[in-house]
Amino acid sequence: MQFEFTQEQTMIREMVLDFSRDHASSQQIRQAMATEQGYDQKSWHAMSVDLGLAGLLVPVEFGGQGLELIDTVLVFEQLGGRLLPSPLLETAVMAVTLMTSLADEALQRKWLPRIAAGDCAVAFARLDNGVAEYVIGAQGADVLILCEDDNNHQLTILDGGPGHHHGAIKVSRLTMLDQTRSMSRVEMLPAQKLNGYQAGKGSLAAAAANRAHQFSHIALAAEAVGAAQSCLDMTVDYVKERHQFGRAIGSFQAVKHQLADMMVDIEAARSAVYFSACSVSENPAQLPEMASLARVQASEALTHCAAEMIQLHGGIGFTWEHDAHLYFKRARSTATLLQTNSELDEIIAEQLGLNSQVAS
Amino acid sequence: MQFEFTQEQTMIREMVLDFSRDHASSQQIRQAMATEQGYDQKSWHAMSVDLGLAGLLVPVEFGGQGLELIDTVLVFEQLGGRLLPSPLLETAVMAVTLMTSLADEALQRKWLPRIAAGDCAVAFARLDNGVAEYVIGAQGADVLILCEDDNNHQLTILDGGPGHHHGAIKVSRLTMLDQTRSMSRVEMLPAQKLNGYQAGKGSLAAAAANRAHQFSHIALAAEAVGAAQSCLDMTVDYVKERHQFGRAIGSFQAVKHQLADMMVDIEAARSAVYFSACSVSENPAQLPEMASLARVQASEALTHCAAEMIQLHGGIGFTWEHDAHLYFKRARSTATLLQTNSELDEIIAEQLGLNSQVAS
Amino acid sequence: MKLSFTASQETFRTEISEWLETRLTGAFSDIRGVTSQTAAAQRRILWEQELGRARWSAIGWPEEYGGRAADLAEQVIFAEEYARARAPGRLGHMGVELAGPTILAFGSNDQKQRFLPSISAGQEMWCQGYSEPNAGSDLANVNTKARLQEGPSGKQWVIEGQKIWTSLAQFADWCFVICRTEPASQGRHGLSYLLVPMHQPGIDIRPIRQMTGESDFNEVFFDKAVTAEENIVGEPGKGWQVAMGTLSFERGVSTLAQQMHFRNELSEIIALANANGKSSEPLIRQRIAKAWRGLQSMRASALRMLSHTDAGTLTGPQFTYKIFWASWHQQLGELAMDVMGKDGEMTGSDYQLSDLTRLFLFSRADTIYAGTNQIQRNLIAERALGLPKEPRG
Amino acid sequence: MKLSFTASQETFRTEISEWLETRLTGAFSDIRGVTSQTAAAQRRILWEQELGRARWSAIGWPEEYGGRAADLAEQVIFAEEYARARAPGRLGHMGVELAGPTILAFGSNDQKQRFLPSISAGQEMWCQGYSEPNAGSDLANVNTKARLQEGPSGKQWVIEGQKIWTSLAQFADWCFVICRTEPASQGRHGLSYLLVPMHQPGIDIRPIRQMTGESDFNEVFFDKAVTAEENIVGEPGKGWQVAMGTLSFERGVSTLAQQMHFRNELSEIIALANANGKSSEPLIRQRIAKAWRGLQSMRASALRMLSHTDAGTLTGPQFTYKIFWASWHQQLGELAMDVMGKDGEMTGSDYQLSDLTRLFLFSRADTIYAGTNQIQRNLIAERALGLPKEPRG
Repeated sequence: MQFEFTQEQTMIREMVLDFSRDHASSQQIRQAMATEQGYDQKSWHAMSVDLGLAGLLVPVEFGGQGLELIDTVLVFEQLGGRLLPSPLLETAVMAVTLMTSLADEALQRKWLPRIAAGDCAVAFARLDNGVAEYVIGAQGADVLILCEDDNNHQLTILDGGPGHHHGAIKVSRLTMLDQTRSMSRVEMLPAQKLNGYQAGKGSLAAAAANRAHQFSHIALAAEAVGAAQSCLDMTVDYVKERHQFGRAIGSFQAVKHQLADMMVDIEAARSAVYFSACSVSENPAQLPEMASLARVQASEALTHCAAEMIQLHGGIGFTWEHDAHLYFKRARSTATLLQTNSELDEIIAEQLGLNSQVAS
Repeated sequence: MQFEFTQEQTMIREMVLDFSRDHASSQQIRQAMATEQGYDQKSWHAMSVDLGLAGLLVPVEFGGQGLELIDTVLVFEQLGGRLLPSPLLETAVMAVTLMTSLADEALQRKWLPRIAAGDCAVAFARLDNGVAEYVIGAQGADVLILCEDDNNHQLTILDGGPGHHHGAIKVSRLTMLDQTRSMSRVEMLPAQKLNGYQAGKGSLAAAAANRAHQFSHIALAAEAVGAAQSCLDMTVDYVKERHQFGRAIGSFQAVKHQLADMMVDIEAARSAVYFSACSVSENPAQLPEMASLARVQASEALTHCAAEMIQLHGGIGFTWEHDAHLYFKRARSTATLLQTNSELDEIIAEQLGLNSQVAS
Repeated sequence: MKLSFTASQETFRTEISEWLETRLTGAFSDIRGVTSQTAAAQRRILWEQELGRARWSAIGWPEEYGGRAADLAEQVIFAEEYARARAPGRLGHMGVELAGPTILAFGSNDQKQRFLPSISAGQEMWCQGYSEPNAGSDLANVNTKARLQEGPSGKQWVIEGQKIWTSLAQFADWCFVICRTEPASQGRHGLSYLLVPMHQPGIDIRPIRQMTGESDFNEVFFDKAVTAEENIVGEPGKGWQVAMGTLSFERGVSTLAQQMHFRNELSEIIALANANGKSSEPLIRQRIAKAWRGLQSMRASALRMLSHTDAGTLTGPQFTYKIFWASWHQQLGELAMDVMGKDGEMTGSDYQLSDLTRLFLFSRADTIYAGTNQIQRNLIAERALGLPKEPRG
Repeated sequence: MKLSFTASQETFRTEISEWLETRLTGAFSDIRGVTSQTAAAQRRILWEQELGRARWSAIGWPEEYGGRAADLAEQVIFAEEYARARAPGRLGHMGVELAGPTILAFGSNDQKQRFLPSISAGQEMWCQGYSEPNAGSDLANVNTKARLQEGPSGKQWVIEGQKIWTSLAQFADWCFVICRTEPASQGRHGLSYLLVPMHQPGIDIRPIRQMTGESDFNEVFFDKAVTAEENIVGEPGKGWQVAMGTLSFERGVSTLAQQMHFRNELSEIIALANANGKSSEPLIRQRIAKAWRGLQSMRASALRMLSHTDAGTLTGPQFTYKIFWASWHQQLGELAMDVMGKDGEMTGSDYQLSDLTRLFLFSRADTIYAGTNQIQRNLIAERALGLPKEPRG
């Protein structure tokens, strides 16, 4: 039992911190938000090719770094500190987890090396009745994975991004409150056959798809912890500088206590995220409740911290120009992404054996 | 439209305040808690006979004061400031409302003058399958009203208190966390006929019984507002006196803000209680939601204030000797009395037309 | 204590509601329900004039200034009916609710004659120049300066400085501005309350884009802006007292109009929950019930405040009302989002927000402007509960 | 980062769990699950001695003082197995967790020889003399005085004053007491850390009845109580530093034992909810899920703290853990009441409380003792976040 970071992990963390400093200024984030594909090509290249972050979870034999989820979590925590849009979550966590969960070496040999090389952004859409709402990253993806949940979880991999499949699918970019994450609606056009790689179906496919989402919840959670920490850090800096009534407002006890409560939530969430990331490697059966633990705990911390950030910044925190609203909107989108916090808590309730039948 | 107190109402309030000063010291409350019937005979006499509080809602023609619910609310608010056990709620509000809601002049002529004269304590039990759990005041009652909810709401009035009906009913005093309100279990003994006044049945009886409970919710709410105000007042006094770190602890901003939040909740609850009491007189159809409004709003305020009272008193507030725990326990019992706060909120949800069917 | 109204008051109610129904037609029919600060501004100024012609604009004012000397109950009835008819948010409210009452209370006879009729007639719009970048919660930390100088037509005040969070500045003809007129003074001393015409070269208005993507507020820069010597309310150097008088007028009947607006928002949430099935979720039901309780408590608190206006002392809700409604409204925004679900996070292609999504974002400002929650708690603790004052640095 | 244990650690786990299963039988079988401060005290002191004989009492201590020099992972395993076996709450914990480590860190060799073996053997029980009526949150405001005087067998400290909230005083043989030994001193200066025998005429113990009706705490009055000159830890006048050392030892492995206790409480709530049908209510399900998340977060935070013990610096959870668990436990008490329903408000005929009802009441103290939530927030704000210090009066 050792619950501290190794030197290697600390180095990864610092590397990502350096990246953020160069590529994730407020201005860079706002430029990336405004791009058509939803992220900035140059920073994605730096992230995926130069730093190799897309291959974190890709096994070494396929050219990846073969690391554990806990290492990935460290990367997402650091990246979460700034809200730079990128397809890293859907590519390096969601798609890679899906692919490594399938016992299909041909598939892995075909796509995992490309992902590890930083060669493609991948998105994953789970369709019901031919439609998937709120798909992360579909617009800017080079590869699109579809899981038809209502058709025995048929998995199909489409190479070449949405533009190459005009006849068979329709991808519509959605304009969302949180502009830092690109979301789309994906639709299969009626009476068209998908011309892609058939990657399995049935319970195995469903399990892999669920696992892909659950790993994503943990990465999302790490991102949220990093974002919440930024809210705290930026607010601490502000209240030390801002003077009212002849004092730094950070000297008012009520302000101090609000900041302390933010730290309490953040530390609990951070512990939960590290714990869940370690647990699922050592104890895969716990994945459903561990994914819920991390996501909800971190999402609630970010919701709290982003709201307090605005409150403690006063009027300036309410402006478009200040980044506070980006964190506030990110907090909202995190609380509902893939599943809502309530739905995730319900998974915990079931795992705890809480009987849902009304007593007679 | 006039939402301020009349001079007469202000006088009633001051009269009750005087009564509390004489009869509701901490010691007197603790003595009354320990009595077998659950209240102190002398203070009940002073309250019901000398002050005539038992007859507040009794029409003038039956010897009462013929006042409105809003006047009664003022009395309960003041009495709620101290937690003196008495059968006033069940007698002056619950029983009187039940009786005046029935179109039975014989019944009214028989009992209302006795109640108005302060001659009897009355309790009201709604039985299901022959049993009523958590009946207020049954042990010390001189008159017991039973409503058999599972027998077409058959209403029966038993004169002479539980001791006189040994063969037919069994009243067992319960020892409760909140010792300031006497609670009992009332049970009809099998195969025994109740030898009492048959006061009606059917939908009229059910409506009267519901009304009796709803009026009681509003009186309970007033009591809770008074209790919450006491929590605030006593805590304000304490934090002005108690010094730590060379300052009165009431000079710490965090403490000040906690007290401010208590006042915010109290004022909202007080407004809600006055409003609901006026509304139900002018607009009887709104009684279900108005009863819920008052009870839940006030109960939540008291729960908040009693907890903060303990917290801000520190260790001393955790002792048996200090009255803080009496308010804390009263807060708990108020939140579940007759109906829980959740059940009452559900009534509001229904009145607001919220469809409870799961959408298909 | 009585909630109901007399028969003649109910007649008054009918009169208003019929008038509103008749007039909110034609060119005015599509400004019904408009609540944003800036939308359909030109039509809403015409609507102000329509109200003014019928003496419905400032009914509590004396008749000689265009009012009806309406009593409290009538003002309550008017506010209720105005909101019930979904008549548009009042572009004239800075004049009717703030500038006008201040001039009535503290202004000279000449000022009353000059300004009040044009306010109640909807002929001149107003805005407020209080906040500054360094005078947020610390309202008295005013740096905008004014000095009396000889001008082309007599003495005039020359103003230098910056105000912020000025809503409606782009539509305003006049601004009431707190300025430091005694150079060495500090805090509440040495301030004056000036009435400044907005249409002049020395004034520059820059919209502030807020987190909704919209611009409801402005920065107003004063660069040698001028106003005539006589356009000062109260004595020079005594502007703080006048300004505080203005702030206290905010706790009036307008509260009821705001509540009717809140009620409409809650109704929209209920309708949506019934439509999308969220109404069957116990957690949502409880939160809606709680929101309704809060709304009723606010209505009751407003009635307590209004009934108490003559007493000279402050009653409980006058201390607690602001923080209650602001926090309540913020929670309503969160509830709205949870009822809308993920769809509530979608915007129009140009980031246009639905009313309920805007509520979610905009309500973050509710706990900041007009006294942050922190300032409100200080006021409650110190003024209502008598706890020791927070030391200044 | 790794959560799992090595094979040899798992062997160690088996050894403990088997030992506990064997010994918690016979006369010890009915002290399983006893967690109250005072119940079955005599048997639990014998249990302390049973632990001591097998060197399970203070496993982290050096072997020469009766420990096993167990490493961190072994301490974690022991805490887990101890709680899993529902072995009773440790009556010896004041000695094992506080007095002993303090003497180990700051005591003389003679003191170590004299006191440590009898602590680890369960032969001498300890209690803590820190709090005073006027030294609650302001721990340094100590008024209990001690002066060095000639006694019948050499110099001795003579102690006058009062301590409060002293748990286990009635079973204790010794008390570690913070006294003011420099008459004119104030605050943290001039205090000394004395070890005082409890069995002497100058000491009077009075139980404090708390809101549960039970008495877990005491007042301890010192009226010319004495202890030998050498029974001082550290230098005279430097007792504050020693006392702070003791407090920091509270953030150790015992946290894990506490968590196992919390887990048992949560399990009881879940079982009850399943039994009485409350488990089907969505609100209850969500609250139970949230409680479980909190518990897991605490476990993870404890592991972070424990893994960090050698680093010299403090890590985040060391600042935030106390307020988190205390607030969590309070909410668990409220949840327990809502799951029990009205039945949870019933007591035994002599006001005996069920475990879950006691939890509801007793957890009110969790946010008060060992640093109120207010004090914890100050510490976080000032020490972890570097915000300006709260001024003293």
